[in-house]
Amino acid sequence: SSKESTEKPKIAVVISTLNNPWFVVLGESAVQQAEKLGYEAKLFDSQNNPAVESDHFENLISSGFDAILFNPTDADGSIANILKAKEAGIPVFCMDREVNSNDAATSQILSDNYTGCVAIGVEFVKQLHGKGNYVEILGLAGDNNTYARSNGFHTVVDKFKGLKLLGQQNGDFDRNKAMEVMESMMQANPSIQGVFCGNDAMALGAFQAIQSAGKSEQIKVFGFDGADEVVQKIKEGKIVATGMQYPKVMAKTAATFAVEFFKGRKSFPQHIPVGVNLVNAKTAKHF
Amino acid sequence: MISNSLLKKSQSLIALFLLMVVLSVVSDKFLTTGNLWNVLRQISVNLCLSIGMTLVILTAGIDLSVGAILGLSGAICAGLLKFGLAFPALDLWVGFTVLGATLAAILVGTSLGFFNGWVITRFSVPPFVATLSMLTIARGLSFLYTQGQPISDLGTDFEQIGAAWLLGVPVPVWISACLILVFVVITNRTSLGRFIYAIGGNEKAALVSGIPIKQVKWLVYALSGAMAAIGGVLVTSRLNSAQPNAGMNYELDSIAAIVIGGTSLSGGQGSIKGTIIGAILIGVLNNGLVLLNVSPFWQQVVKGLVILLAVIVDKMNQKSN
Amino acid sequence: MISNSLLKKSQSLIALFLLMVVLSVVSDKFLTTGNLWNVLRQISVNLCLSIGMTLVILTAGIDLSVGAILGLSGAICAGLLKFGLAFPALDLWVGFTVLGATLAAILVGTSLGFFNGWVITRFSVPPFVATLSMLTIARGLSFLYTQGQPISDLGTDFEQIGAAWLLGVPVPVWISACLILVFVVITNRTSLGRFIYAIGGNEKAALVSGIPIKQVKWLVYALSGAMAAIGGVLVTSRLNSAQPNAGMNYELDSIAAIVIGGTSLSGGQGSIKGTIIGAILIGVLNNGLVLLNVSPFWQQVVKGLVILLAVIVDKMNQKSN
Amino acid sequence: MLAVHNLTMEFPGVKALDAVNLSFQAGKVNALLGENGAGKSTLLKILSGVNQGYQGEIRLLDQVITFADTKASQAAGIAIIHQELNLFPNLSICENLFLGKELTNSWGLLDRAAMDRICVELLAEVGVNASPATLVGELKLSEQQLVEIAKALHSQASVILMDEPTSALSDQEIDRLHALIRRWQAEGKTIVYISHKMEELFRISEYFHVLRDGKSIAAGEMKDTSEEALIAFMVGRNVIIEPKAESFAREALAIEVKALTLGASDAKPRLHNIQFKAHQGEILGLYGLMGAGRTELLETLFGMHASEASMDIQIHGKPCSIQCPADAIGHQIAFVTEDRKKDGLVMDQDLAFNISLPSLHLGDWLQADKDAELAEKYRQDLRIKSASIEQLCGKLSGGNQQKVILAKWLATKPTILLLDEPTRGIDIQAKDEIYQLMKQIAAEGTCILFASSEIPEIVALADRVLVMCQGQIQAELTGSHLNASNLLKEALPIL
Ligand SMILES: Nc1ncnc2c1ncn2[C@@H]1O[C@H](COP(=O)(O)OP(=O)(O)OP(=O)(O)O)[C@@H](O)[C@H]1O
Ligand SMILES: Nc1ncnc2c1ncn2[C@@H]1O[C@H](COP(=O)(O)OP(=O)(O)OP(=O)(O)O)[C@@H](O)[C@H]1O
Ligand SMILES: [Mg+2]
Ligand SMILES: [Mg+2]
Repeated sequence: SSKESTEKPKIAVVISTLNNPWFVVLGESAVQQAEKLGYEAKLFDSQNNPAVESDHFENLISSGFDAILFNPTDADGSIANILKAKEAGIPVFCMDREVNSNDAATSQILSDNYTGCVAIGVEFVKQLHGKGNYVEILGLAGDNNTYARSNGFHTVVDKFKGLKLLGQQNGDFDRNKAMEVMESMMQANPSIQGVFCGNDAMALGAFQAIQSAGKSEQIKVFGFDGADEVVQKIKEGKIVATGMQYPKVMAKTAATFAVEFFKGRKSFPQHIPVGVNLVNAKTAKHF
Repeated sequence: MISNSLLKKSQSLIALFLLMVVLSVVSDKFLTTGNLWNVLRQISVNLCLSIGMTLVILTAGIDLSVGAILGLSGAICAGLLKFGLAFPALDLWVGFTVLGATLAAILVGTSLGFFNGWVITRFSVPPFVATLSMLTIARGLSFLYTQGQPISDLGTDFEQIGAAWLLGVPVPVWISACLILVFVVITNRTSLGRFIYAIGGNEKAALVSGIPIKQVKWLVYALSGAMAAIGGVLVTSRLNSAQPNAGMNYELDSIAAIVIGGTSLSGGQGSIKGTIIGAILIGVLNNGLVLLNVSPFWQQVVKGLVILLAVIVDKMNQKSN
Repeated sequence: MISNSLLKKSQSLIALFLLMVVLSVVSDKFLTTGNLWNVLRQISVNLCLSIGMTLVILTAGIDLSVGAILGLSGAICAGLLKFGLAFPALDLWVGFTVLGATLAAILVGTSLGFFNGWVITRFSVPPFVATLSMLTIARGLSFLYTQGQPISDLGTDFEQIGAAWLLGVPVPVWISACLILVFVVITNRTSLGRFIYAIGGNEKAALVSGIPIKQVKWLVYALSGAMAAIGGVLVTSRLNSAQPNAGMNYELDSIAAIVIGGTSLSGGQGSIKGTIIGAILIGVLNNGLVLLNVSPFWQQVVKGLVILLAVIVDKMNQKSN
Repeated sequence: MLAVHNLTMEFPGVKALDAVNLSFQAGKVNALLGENGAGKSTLLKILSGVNQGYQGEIRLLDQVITFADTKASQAAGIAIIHQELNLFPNLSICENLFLGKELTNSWGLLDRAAMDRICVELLAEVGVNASPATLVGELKLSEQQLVEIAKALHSQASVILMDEPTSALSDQEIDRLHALIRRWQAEGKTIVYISHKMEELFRISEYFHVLRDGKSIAAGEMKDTSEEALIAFMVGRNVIIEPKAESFAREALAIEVKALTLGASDAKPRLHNIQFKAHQGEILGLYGLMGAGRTELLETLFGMHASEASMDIQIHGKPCSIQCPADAIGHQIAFVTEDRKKDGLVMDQDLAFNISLPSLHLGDWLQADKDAELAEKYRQDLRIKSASIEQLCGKLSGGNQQKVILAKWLATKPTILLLDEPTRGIDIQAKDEIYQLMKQIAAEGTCILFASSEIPEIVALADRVLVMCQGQIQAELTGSHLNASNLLKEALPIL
């Protein structure tokens, strides 16, 4: 980039929220990868708020960062921020979450939430044999991953008329909230056979509620993310399935791209999909 | 004061009662024992925070740090239980039992609360600022301590605190009931209670009357911190996992419970009983909205309206008396 | 009163000044014009909310709904701009210009604020409860209006509000500067301002002095709502996108700015100038922590400590005067 | 017994006490006299440990002592009744009485029954007819004052400092208090007694000490002195209250009220079927015993009870409707309220701010110069003792606060002025000034409704007196019928 060569380039890692362990892993791995490659890197927390993200971009542009490994808060709201960086000649590499623009970011390394949840949907139908009552615990209102995951799941599940959605509530990606919502939903619907949760923290919360209610035989829990705890629980047969995302892979790819950019590489593929793998009792031992 | 608070209590009760009647009409699941235990267990954490903070608010203070203290002490409890405490320099490692870890967490909460009280009295910093600073500090510390990752699998013994039943009643409900009793006694039956009301009612007169204002404030903030820590242990045990962000925004819920219960934010007016009713009202409302499977977007609108209505009903009633 | 507020102002200034000296010593980036404009642009939204709410707090009230009103009016502004207003029954569709949509958003904010004021005066509901209800209601409505999805691509004209520069100064800074001027004039030069201080200082005496308390309260809450709406338009324009959850928790930030600026939550004491200094202090702090490469978890700890220190410095100074 | 030597106390801009030397006589009632702002309250606050930072020394039983706080002074056996009451409106009478001295049972918990029992006795002794559980905030000022006295009664102190204990009391209550004081004296207690009511001082006290501008001016035995001499010590010259010689009442009616009822829906309305007329330039007195309803009548006229009251009112011959104080002010009515702390002033603001308040309308621009000019004018005209017009009202002495309230209402140029106990807590000189002022504005044609519990002033000033009892006007006295014994007679309820 335009930076004089005396100073080593600095890399900024801007993460949508550090309030969620999964994103902490994503952010910290990105920092580690960048440092491993010999660069100074710094982590920013956007607190799920595009306006805060926008502040970060302004600050880090004026304090002379040279590349941004970016986990956007919003597919549309973050575009203006990326463009600001682009104007200042700073490349932006999106991780995990997509922005709805094909020429703003230098490259987007994406976890395919939608397709991943389609796979969960398929597994869900299989496990419930295409019929039964279920509930869904969504993530955070206004969060685009929440809808991507839910939509992926429902494209499959809604085709089966035997599967009845009895309740759909927000768990805010929070373990405790998910547990409380699950407790109440079990009261309202004693005959639930399955629950799909928008991430693994909520799956663990829901499982906790189900276990306390003594219904772990009756209700099958599905999550998404691939948290270690959930993989463990899948091995123990307590949780049925989750979608394994690869935050470390995404972080590493993005960091490598940034370094290649410093070294003069100009063209990057706009989209690099990083697959989501289904983890269930059969495949758990591989993770 | 006594007759008055009784009156106030019965007024908040009217709104709660109305809400419960409506819910039991529209949902046949609401009035089942299973569900009612559920509600009580769910509000037990908010109750801990709220009754602790009620004392603070009665002195015309506020404690915004309860949620963050809950998070930090929950994390410390889980951390000690799972990893113990290592002193690499001394080549020493100390393990913790469930009781030990719980007490350590309560100690942490109490100290942070005491620190709030000390800052407030020593430098006459407004309680809002002092506890807001504590909020961000404690939250930062709990992220630092946990590295942003949950601490899970804390053993079945510990899990029992949140999950077990005793004489047909869930343990968290027992815990909150006992704490309620303690706090009702404090407010109604001890001079400390009187001092708290006096400071909130007229701090200048309290000073002139020779009330040990500083010490009382240290105590109430320390108690509020201790209650937050107990809440932290409860949350951690129920999940069998400590979340670094546990308790986020809980301060608002608990202030809401207190204010709905008729306690005045300008101090000196209110009661633990009112707070309990406020907390139950919020708990029942949250539960009812899920039972009725109201869409999450509408839930917020309905929740706001019901809280507003509940308080208006109270106020109207108060006037007509 | 005037000499007094001047005194207070200069005290808060000391803490701010110290902070800025420290930052310019440890980071050579801090005192660059680019960075200072950044800081000013970033605080412009918080400033709008804070100066609006300062009036409310001066009357001994509080407005927790500013963040939610910001979100809702931002969403409505974006929605009207992008989709206009359709009346299917009348087979009518009304399009909106940038100005029209902005005014409509401000109208929405003002009405919601006015509704707060009306509920508070009509039913003597505590401001905390009334505006807390409004918080959840407005937040719910903005989710309902947007269906939880952002509304984006609002055109370059609209984007200019947040992005353009005028005479070398960013437009949001112009906007907040003008609003500050208006509010300083209101508090210092109009009878409305004096009434606000009187109501906060002694509501009964204000009543006896013939001050139209109700009308003043309607006005201050409506103004606070209007300022939140302006903040909403600014945020939306800066992002060129309306987020349904925009403004979440902003109420805390703005109360913090007000209280750090020396305004008392019990009303009657404080000034717009203090609030501005409080908001700048928070903005500089946020900016400084980023410039200094403090890790996000440590940032929270440091932020809490600096705010606490700033207020303690002020208090010490106040005493020695 | 209790003495101070070279006691000096400075506040920013004011020397409240200036090398004061005083020695209170043991076992006697010591009157402490002085104008408003002379430093009486400050002296008592130092003796009770409220104010610190003085120079000089305090001696108790010939021992030099210092009080770090109020507890220390209480421990030394000193009890104080403050001028501005130090009660907790949100607590009950019993809770107030025992605050900090709660009785506990063997469990360490409060023994509420025992406290209630003692409380009932104490209340009976001071003559408050209320249950121990009544909130103090629901009591009237006079009853609150009596609760403060009960507190001192309960304290078992050997020195009792009383800062204007009678300013809110009726004559019967004063008699009862004096009986209590005699009893204390018989028990060997030393009493320091501040009051602006001369005749009362001569009745109760043996010794006097006069402060003027923070200096001790004179002391001696009460029986060797006279009212004139004391006043001369206090103000440096003679002040004589002259009865109003002429009536300024004009032909034209200022206010006519018919069928005024308050609390109409209640079984026993608080005001019942009140009707009266008052002329321009007339001073119409309102007399009654405590709780007769004078305050409520004035409040109702001023639109403060619009939702519960009904009345037909004509102002200057025109029927009008008064729904709120702003309406009343619009009709050029002004109201100097009884309780200056609660509804008189915004204590955290300065003189100029407070004086301007009732004259402002929503939408006006402030005119800082004019406000300052006006405030300065009244500060001088009413001789308000303050550092400047920028002094906060909370920092003024009680009497000067009262003058600020008067000033803020006079600034509205009222044609009808409602005065509720306007001379409560005001020194003799200031009283005289207020009387002169009343005469002056009456002469200009203002109609004054003047509620007072002090018979001498009402007799001296009023052209006509309405005597109230139990929410009704029981009698109207004029001319030769207007004298002390008739007033007292008519004020009693007819059995
Ligand atoms: N806290 C304070 N700060 C500044 N000045 C004060 C303060 N307290 C009292 N003063 C000033 O000290 C002087 C003496 O006041 P003090 O209250 O002792 O008068 P007083 O003799 O009791 O008068 P009054 O008869 O009106 O009650 C007054 O000029 C008053 O303004
Ligand atoms: N706040 C109150 N709540 C209930 N009753 C009240 C209140 N204030 C006054 N009253 C009642 O109204 C009646 C008239 O009281 P008011 O204060 O008008 O009497 P007053 O003649 O002015 O006596 P005072 O000399 O004490 O001022 C009394 O019976 C009193 O008990
Ligand atoms: Mg005095
Ligand atoms: Mg009266």
